Amino acid sequence: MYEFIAFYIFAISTVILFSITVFSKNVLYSMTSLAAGMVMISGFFFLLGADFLGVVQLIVYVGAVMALYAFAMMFFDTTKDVKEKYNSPRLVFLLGGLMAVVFVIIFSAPIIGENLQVLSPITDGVGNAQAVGKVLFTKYLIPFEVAAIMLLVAMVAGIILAGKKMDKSLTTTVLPLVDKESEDEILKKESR
Amino acid sequence: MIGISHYLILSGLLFSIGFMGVLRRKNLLMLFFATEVMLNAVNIAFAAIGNYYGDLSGQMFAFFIIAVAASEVAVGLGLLIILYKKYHTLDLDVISTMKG
Amino acid sequence: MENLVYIALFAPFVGSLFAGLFFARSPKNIVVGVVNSALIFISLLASIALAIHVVEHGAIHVTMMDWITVGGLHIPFGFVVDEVSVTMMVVVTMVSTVVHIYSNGYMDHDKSFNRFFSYLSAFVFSMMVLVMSDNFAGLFIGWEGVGVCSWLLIGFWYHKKDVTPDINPAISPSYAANEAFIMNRIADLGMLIGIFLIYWNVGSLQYDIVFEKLPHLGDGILVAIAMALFIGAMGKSAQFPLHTWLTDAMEGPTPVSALIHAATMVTAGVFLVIRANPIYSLDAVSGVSYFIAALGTFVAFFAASMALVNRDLKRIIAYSTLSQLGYMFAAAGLGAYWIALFHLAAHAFFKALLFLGAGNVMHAMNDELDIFKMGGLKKVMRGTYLYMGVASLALAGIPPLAGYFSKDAIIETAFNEGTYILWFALVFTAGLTAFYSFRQVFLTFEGEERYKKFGFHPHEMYRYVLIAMSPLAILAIITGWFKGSFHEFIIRLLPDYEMSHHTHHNAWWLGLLVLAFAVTGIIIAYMKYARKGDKAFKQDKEVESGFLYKLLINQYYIPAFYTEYIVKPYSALSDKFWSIDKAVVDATVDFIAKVIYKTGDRTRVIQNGNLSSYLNWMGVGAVLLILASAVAVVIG
Amino acid sequence: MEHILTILIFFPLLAGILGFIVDRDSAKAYGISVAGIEFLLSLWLWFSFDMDNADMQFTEFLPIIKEFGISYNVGVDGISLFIVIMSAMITLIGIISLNEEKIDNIKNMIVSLLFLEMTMIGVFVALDAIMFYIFWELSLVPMLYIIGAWGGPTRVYAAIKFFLYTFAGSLIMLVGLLSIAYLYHLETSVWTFNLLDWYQLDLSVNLQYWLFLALFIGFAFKVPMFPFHTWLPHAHGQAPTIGSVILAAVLLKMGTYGFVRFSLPLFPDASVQMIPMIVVLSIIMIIYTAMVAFAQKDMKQIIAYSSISHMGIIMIGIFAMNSEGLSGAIFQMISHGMVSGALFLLVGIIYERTGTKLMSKFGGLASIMPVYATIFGVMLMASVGLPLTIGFVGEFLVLLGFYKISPMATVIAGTSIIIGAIYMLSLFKKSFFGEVTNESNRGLKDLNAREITALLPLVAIVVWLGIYPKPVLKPIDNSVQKLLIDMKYKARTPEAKKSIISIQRAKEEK
Repeated sequence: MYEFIAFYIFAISTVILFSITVFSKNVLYSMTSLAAGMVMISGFFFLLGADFLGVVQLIVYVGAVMALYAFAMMFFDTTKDVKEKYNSPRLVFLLGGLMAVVFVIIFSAPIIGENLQVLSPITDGVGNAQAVGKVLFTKYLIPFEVAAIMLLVAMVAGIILAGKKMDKSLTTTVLPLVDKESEDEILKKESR
Repeated sequence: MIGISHYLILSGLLFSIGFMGVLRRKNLLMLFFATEVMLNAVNIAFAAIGNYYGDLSGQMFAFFIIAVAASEVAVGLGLLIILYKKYHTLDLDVISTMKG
Repeated sequence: MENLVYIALFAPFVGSLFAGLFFARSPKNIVVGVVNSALIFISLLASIALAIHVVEHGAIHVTMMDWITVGGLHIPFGFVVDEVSVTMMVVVTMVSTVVHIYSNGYMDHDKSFNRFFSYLSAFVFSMMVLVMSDNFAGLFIGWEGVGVCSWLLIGFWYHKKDVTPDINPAISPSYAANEAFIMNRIADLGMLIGIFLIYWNVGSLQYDIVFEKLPHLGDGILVAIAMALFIGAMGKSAQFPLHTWLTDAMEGPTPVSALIHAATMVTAGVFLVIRANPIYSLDAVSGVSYFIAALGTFVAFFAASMALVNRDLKRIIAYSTLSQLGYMFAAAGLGAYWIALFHLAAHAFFKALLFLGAGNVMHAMNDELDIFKMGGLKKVMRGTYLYMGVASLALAGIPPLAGYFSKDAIIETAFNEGTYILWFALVFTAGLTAFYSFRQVFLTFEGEERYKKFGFHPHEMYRYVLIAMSPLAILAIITGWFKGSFHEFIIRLLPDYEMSHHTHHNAWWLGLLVLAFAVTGIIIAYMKYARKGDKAFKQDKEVESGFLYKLLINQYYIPAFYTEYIVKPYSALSDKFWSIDKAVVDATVDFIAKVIYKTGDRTRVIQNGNLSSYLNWMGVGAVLLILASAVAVVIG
Repeated sequence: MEHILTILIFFPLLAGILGFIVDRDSAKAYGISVAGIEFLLSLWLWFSFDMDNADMQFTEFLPIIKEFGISYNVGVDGISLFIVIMSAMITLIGIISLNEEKIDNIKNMIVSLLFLEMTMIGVFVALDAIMFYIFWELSLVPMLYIIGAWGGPTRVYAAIKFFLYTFAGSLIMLVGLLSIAYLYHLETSVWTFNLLDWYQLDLSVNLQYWLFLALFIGFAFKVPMFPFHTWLPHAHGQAPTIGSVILAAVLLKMGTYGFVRFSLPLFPDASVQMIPMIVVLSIIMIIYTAMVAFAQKDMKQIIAYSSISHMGIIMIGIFAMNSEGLSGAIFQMISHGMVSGALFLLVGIIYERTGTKLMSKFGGLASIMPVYATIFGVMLMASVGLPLTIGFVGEFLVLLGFYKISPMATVIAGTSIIIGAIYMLSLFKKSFFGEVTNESNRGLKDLNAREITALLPLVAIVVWLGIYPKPVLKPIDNSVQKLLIDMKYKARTPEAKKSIISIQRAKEEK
């Protein structure tokens, strides 16, 4: 029962928060709601018994990533509302809505519903930090190391990009190779 | 009783919200936010399915996704800063040098 | 003996190379003329030696080397010297020798003297290949070889420009040359088809094998072979409807007309029919043979009629050649192959003589050809008059000259075969022949001296040239006397043709009838054209505006018909095809390319450089994919 | 010299790469010496070739991707031997004929020609389908460059048309080749692209039919058969002289060679079944393009269209299904290579002097340039198929052989000897005969030493092979008869067995 209530609370709040993130005109609002939404997400992880993942979510996302956004925000002018031109809002809602509907239909379809009967109850959690650690350092050791290197590279790249002056374009001037129009003219003359 | 379908539907809905954001927004920063939303939506699905099969791989996947997202943010924000320096805006309608 | 065969064959070739390779770019060199004439003379001597050998020991057969060997096809360069080919060889080299020597004088002032001899010798070589070859492919080599040499020689004065047909019906030498070559090519296709037919039905192209196996073939195939080969012969021998090139070929230098377009090349068609007599004598192809005879008779009359009114010295002789070729085909078609061959030889001598005489006149008259502008030339050109007179008498069939014996025999044959219509046409044509040849002679040499009005100063040809012509004159007179021995000699190879008892019985009045026609022709010509003073010849405007005259002078409008209904539509169709090629075939391809290009151009807006719209498109794609997967789930 | 074929293929490639470092002034000399060595090597190939052996010789086999049976596999037989020699020779003559003063960037030209030579020889000696395909496609690249870089005013259009057209065709061919390999795999569960193995493959008539069509498209675009021929006049019109020479002399032969090497032995039944279609297309090609040639005003276009017409003759020869026709067709490939190559060279010479190819600008050239006119005349006569020139042997044999298939079609195709004469003679008349119409032409110089050096060997070959074609015809005939015996043996339908005539060898063996 608690699970039921918790799920719905989390679900409703994430949907609302993320909607604010996506639709708000103010960057600060979006960011704040995003951070809040992330916290709510971690709640799902706890519900699903993935405690470690939940903690990581809190630390990495809500902590590090959001801090990064916050710092980056200082470079931009965030006090003003974001002005955007929406070319085809109908299309956006149509596509987004369509996708949502399709997902809902797929996941709630009786065929899938029947196939996806829960084999083991969610409360029989396998996830605890110890188990995760074991798997991470045995089966997923190499991906883990690769992820570490990737993070390192990303860090270096982030520092370099933010620091280096890259105001000059890399593309060179394009040489006009063939004058296609004059060629067409000659062909037209010939065919006459 | 909350089953896997609930989680998946929720994940789908959140993904759709993020997706809508990706489609709608023109501001690069907002696009980043929208992608974060989508990533998180997927994370929920992974965690739920991992839980459903009683396998930790789902969580591992989500875990790596978080790592990737972190790197993406690091590099992406760096690029955003450069772009902002150059164009003084983050609006995609303005930054369209690849016009063919 | 083999060496003699090769000497006879290759001496002209050596001459051609000698002139062509060493003197092509040097100015006129008399050495070329002398050497080439000597080489042809050597060839003549070799031919005569071979003839004696053949008389005494029979045919010689040599194989030089393989030419084409593929699959079941085996074609060697083989040469056979038998009764027929040796006769042709002697005739060809005889006339060639005279023409070569004559050309030394005639082409005296031409800057392309060396080139001329190179071509002329090459022609003799090709002609020798044609007559000596022992298979149809070899014959075809010579056949095409003489065609090319004829093309080169007709177009010898290639630098003359095109004029309209009313000034010169042949337009220009180069035009006439192309016309001759292309018309011959049409016939050559027929000949090729004949060769293919023979090959696939017999398996060989050697004369002896082919003729041996022929009787075992089906009738239809035999008729097809006979027809196809005769089409080939029609082109070379300028039979109707492929005859127009021959008169236009008179654009070439006169020695060329004498050698190629009177004595040798044009008789190649007759030679082919004689050579292939085992085919044409078969019962199965009697229809074709009769057709040959009928066509020959028709052409004899048809050409003679056009000669009646023509004013061009050389064209008249060309028509008479055409007419005489008709006689030969008539004889060959009726089965009298040896008579055809005999007339061929006799005709070669007197017709070459006639042409060379015409050449003398042209030389004297600064290349003027209109006989209405001549007349009374006998005073200054006694020798030429004599030669042309003799040749014309021979042509008209006056005894005891060559033409009498050979032509009379042909007419007799027609009577003997019971084909009285052909017979009468031939008799009548004999009268016409006598008339037009003497009309020409009298207009040129007798009557008023009209040339003075036009300011010509005629002079006689060099003496050595006249002497060189004498062998032809002698032969034109005496050839007929050897009819009996020739008959004996030639029937060793060719089927004999004897007149029936009935014909024999009537021979005397038949001969007299022909003679009467001929003499009448000559007398009319004399009355009309040879007199002086009051009765001198005047152009009769009334006749010239008549329908018949117009018809004849315009060659029955056949050249005009060809121009209007073949040449022009062909050009128009070619142009049409070209525009189709551009507007339909190529345009279709370009259209496909354009569709692709335009599609790209239209969809290029997707790539507008705006990341946001890329994202939108990506979104569309993603939704489509998800939809597709959903549908797949539902279906699957 | 076991690896003579490998050397033949890769020597020009290596020399071409080295060519980049050669000095500009000595580039032509370098090109001549490389092409000369290559030509000598190809002659050596001929002399050490066993004339009585109809099978593949000088074979080399080196697996590259074993899993899929792709290998480096080369060899020559009588069919390909002379085309290889011809390729080497035409390249050499082409390089000799280059005018250093008129062509800028001659170094690049030489290098492209050497690359082109590699690909041409590669195509003709490849016995592995993948290798064949790779060389086939590679040959487009240097040619594209030659047309695109040194061509006339609309060169880019022409070059792209040439490239895309033939490329599109060969992609379909590739699909065909891959499906043959797949079918072979299905039957024997072995992957192989070895052509000689493929020859053993026995396909159902229906499959043969479709595969034949797939390959047909690739080859027909290259030949080029009607109605896929329109890239050729554009390419010839715009290509520089040397490009036209090689295009006409060698590249077109790839298509017809493909028919002989692939279509006939792999799909005997389909080939026999398709004869009517091929014949109709070829006859249209022969007559229609010959008439279009007559309508042209540009000398080069006439020769370009006449090339198409002659390729039509080769096509019907290939589908004559007997030794006479097929050998004739292969001989005609060589003959057409020599003759059209020479004609393009000749037109190039006059174009270089006057800057125009329009016949209306000429007239009376025979008086001004007698040597030029003579050589042109010889080539013209060879082109119209005069006996004792190279052109006659091939044309005669093709028509002779094809007569067995269809007398009527032979008569129609035979009109090519008439209409061929019509357009060629009218070309000759318009440009060489008559008065000198254009006064500025009076100062034209006759051929110089360089041009004569390039042309005389061609004249010599045209005459020599016309009089004595045996050294070339015999090996061709041997291999052709073997091919026909194999085809007859392989053929499934009785009609195919009846149509394919392989007399000679079979008799001898008994």
